[in-house]
Amino acid sequence: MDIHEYQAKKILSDFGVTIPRGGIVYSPENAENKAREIGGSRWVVKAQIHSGARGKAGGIIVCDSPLEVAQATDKLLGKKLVTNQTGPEGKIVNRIYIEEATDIERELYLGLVFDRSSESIMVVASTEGGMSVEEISKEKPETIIRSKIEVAVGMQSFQARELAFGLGIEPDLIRRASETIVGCYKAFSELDATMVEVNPLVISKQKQILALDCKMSFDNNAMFRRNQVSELRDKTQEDSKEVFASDRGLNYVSLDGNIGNIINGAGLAMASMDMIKLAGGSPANFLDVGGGATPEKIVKAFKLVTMDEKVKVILVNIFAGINRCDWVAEGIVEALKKIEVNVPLVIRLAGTNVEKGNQILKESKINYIEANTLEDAANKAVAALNK
Amino acid sequence: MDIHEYQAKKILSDFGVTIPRGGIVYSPENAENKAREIGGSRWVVKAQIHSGARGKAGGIIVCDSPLEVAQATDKLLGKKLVTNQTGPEGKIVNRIYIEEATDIERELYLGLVFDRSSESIMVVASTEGGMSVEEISKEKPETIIRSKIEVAVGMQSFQARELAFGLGIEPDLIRRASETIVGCYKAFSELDATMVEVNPLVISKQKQILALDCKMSFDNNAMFRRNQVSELRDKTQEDSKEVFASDRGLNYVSLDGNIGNIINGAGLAMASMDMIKLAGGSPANFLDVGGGATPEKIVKAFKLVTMDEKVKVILVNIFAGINRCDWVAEGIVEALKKIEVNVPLVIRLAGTNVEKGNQILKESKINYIEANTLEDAANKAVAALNK
Amino acid sequence: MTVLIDKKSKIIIQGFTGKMGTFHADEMIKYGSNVVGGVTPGKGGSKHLNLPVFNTVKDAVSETGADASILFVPPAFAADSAMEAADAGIKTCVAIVDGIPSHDMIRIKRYMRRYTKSSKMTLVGPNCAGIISPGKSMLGIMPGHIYKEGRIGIISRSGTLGYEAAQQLKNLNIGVSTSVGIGGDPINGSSFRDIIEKFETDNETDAILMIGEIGGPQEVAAGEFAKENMKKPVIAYIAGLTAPKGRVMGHAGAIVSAYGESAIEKVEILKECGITISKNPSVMGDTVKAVLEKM
Amino acid sequence: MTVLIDKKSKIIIQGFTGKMGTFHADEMIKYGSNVVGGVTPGKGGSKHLNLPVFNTVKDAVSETGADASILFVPPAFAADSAMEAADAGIKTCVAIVDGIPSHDMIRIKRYMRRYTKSSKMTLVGPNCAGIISPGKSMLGIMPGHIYKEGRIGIISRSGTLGYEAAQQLKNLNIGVSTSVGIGGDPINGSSFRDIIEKFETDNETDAILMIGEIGGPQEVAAGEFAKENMKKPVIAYIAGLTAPKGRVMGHAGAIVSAYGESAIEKVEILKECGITISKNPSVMGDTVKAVLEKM
Repeated sequence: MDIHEYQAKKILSDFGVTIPRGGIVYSPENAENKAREIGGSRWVVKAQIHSGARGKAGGIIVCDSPLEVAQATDKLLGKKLVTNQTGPEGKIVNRIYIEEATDIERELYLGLVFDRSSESIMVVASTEGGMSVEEISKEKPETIIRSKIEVAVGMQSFQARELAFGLGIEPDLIRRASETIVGCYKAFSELDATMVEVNPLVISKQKQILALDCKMSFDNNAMFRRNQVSELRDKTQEDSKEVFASDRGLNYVSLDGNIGNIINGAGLAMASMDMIKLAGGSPANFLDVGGGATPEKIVKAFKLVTMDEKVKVILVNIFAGINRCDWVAEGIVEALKKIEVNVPLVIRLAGTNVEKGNQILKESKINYIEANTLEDAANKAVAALNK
Repeated sequence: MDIHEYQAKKILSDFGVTIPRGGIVYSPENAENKAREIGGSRWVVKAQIHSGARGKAGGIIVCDSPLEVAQATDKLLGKKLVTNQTGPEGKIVNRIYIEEATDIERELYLGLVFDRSSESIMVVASTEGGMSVEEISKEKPETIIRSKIEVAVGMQSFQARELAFGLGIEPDLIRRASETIVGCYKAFSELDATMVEVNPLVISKQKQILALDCKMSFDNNAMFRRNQVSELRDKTQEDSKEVFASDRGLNYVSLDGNIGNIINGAGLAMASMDMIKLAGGSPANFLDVGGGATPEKIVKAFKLVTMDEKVKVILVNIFAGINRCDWVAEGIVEALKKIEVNVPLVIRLAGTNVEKGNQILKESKINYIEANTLEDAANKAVAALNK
Repeated sequence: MTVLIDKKSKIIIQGFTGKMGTFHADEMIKYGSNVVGGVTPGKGGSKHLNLPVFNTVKDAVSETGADASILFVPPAFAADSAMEAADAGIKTCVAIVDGIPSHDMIRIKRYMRRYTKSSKMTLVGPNCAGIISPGKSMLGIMPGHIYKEGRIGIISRSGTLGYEAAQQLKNLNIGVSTSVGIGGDPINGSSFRDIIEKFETDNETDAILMIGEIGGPQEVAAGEFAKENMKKPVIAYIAGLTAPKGRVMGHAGAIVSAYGESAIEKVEILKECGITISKNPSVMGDTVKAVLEKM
Repeated sequence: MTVLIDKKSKIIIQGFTGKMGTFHADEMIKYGSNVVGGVTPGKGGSKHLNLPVFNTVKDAVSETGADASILFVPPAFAADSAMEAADAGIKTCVAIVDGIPSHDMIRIKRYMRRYTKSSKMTLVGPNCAGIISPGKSMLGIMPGHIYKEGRIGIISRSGTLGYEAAQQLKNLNIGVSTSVGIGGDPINGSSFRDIIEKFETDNETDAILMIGEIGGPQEVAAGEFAKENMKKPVIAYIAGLTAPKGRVMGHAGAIVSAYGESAIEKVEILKECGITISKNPSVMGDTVKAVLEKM
């Protein structure tokens, strides 16, 4: 789960990280007042969307008066911003963050992620703040320094100090920099985060160490114990079909193709998509209805896939285990009574009671194409598309 | 550092442990009001001193009316209570805790300490609450169950559950009992405690799990980061000479004998006391002035030892290392100018520049007996005593 | 594979009396697994499916001699249950449960560092189908009948894709020694490398089919291990050729976030490690067969 | 003892530019220890006592090849400094500092479990006098001149009582191979058992004098280890015959809280382990001499 910049800033500031003064607004009128409240003579108006690279997309505007702040807010609110991370459909701006402008002396990069190899938490820092970590890795890999954290005892001051010295921070600011890094680590580990990124972390001309932009992501699996974090979820920033799916216990990812998939198991789903590709087609979605593939899930899955106007063929591929193909077939027949499917439908059943399942499908009045193997299913789906 | 029962209860209740309703009072008038405020029809008036076994010493009185509560408070306030843990001089009662009486169904024992062998935290529990852990170990060792905690990940619910089931707690109360045990663990580990003891931990007739009496001790070395805990220190409960010493960076323990000791290093101090005992004497104190034995510390040490009226002979034993015997000797001479010593004084110097040191002592006008070895020093001290 | 489970393995069910625990315990018993009881705190002393219920895993182990367990507890309690199993001396523990927080998985693995290698529990999962040694024992939730007895070891992140492989093998009359579902989470109890190492020493296994996915360093680590240390042939399929970068494909762990984590890159690296690649998921069985014929 | 320090050991001072660090660095250099620099965060790049100052231990190790360090930092920062040393690859680290919280010591030891036995740093102390190998190197704060070169190993919880022993030996013309002060805290970096094991394998040591105290299980653990594993004779003195139960005698760790922790009980148990007991602290030297004469 992602959250907005201003939410991440609030969290980090609770963990002792300094952030520029700022406030959230939902209207231009408020924006003007908020700018006056914040004080100073320059402000940054920042569109709050779940994406980086907002600056290039016009989502960040520097202003010299409260009036300009109001105008910039007016301009951004309700707009769809398209960045290199949002996809072509972009993300809608519903919240604006107004912040005092910072006199930047240096821009640094600080990120925390899980390191799956060592099964620990990895802190990554670089002197090249402002660039994405992928860009830094490609263009300035020598500037990257890393520190692996022993979660049994947590991050130690010396590790933060090593990073701070490694970034060439001047002696007087080492302590504050270390506290900032440790604060980010604590936020990561105490709130079940999966990612904390402060980019840029800046040293201001006034010698403050400030988180100028930041991002946090959280482990969905841990949200049951993080009520305060899960309340920060902003569904307007997520794909509506994916929200529909996740609210119903389905794993769904929107893709660009036109063959809709309904599959049980994430691995089998990926494998089926691979087969579609090899057969010359292109999947419209990834959809895992869960290992069990209960009739209720199948109904919901049909509802979801038929919502997508790109879909020209639907491929159902269910490997029944403890659930049985006859049950699954009954579920499909039931689903098709409730949901109208106007595109060709290819169904491949496998596993327990496969004959019985195919029998039920055949005897029902549903209009479908039977397939037997993974390959057969993919070929038939692509063929149906080209008809 | 020890704290009072009511303070420990407040801390544990902040960690989710249930305690009976109660309040602290400093006067009989307040006691009556406090009893009414607490409500109910029976109260327990508990003298707050740093000692267990208060009940047998008359420090705990059960009352049936607010008037009785006031009378009991009046009786206890200002009294010296002598328990088997206070020594013959007892401890003064300055604070009274008034608590609602609990209908006890079962009394259990729960304790947390460091386990020095495994360098981890050990939880000890027994069905024989109300007895001291030493008594339980002797008389009912089979009732003791232990759980070692992996501090890297902290106490796990299953460990608390194992203890709770091990204590024969009924299924409906297991969850609450586990939370209580985990709460005590968290208090121990998050506050730098060295001991948490809930004795008895009771199950009331109303099926509540309550900490009826509890004790906590803390690591003096960690008090620099535990301001809220160190504010709970009650110096009226400590030996005045030991308070004097610890406030001045000296390690001092009052003992029953009559040979006062001024020694550098805890091990050497214990060894010197052993030699006194072997020579037929008895030490009045343990006193370690620190490895360095600076002149300032020596002055303070003489002040402390001469405060003790039991002292009939003073033995100074300094092994000078980086500090040198000549400096130490000058310190002693200086100290004796400031502090009047009216008992025989035996001085043994050893280590760096010992000849020079002895020279200085000899040439000063101080009245002392020179000793050369540990044995010599002890023998001469005992001999001086018997003169 | 006797290193993990065999006919004699004494199995307990953690979360025995719940709906899932009851259903799958029954399935395992029907398959022939030696289920000796289960644990549900607070129900100790009662009977369930004619087997004893215990309050703690320790009690279950001391009363039944259990050495294997399978967890059917909600994600919030899974870390605690896994550590309880490890502490009670269970040797093989399968966590079926999907949705354990990653921070909890790190905590479990850290906790288990207290044990020496020989006394350390093998944790398989979470978010997996479990372990089956066809004809011997099942410590999982798979449909037992699709597995033919034989000498191929299967390791898979995905449950249903593992079934698909077993079915393809069965259709070719090839059997399975043991199939291990290691699960789809980013951090799991046993990695490909951990299990592949066990198969190498398993004298009931001739060759290993490894079914990987995009995301994470595990397949590559296993490939490098195989290159250095293994004599038995390894066949691999990596799912997710069409998966876009930066998206989680159903499995929490199936996300490409670094070089070497896409399907194409993994395939390239595995090839360099001398591993035979199944070009697509419908020829996993055929690829294994071809390798066996060359042996 | 080359296992801990020798003439070639490259020593850095953590907390180099402070008062204590400066004073003792100077003393060590005068004794002949190979001090190669020190660490004071923020003063990296400068010189102190004509030696380079570094910001981090890692920098110091990579620039000087240091393999030993000694901590002169306040108690609140000691845990961090010890872990920094371990992480930077220091092999022997002495923590002189008195007053480290026990919870911090547990944390340090837990942290060090990440290392394998061969790459694990030996932490000596806290609250100790350090290590001296007479004539070779001193990584501590003891008065070097009271130690005669020779073949007796000394291990002591107390600093000054260790000096007393060295002096008694010197008066009898007996020398010391290495003297290790393990410190008086309840939980310390190296126990009697840890060091006694090193002495057993040290070919510069013929016999070991162990100077213990009341409180804790360490002396007994060392005794049991010696009984099972040692060929070299061990002589022991336990201070605190007259210490009352339940009181801390100066050293945080010197408190009798269980059976086997009083001086009398420790002496009894050590005797049963075949260890020669020095009856009182003024005959430690004589007792060693008597044992040597019987060898």
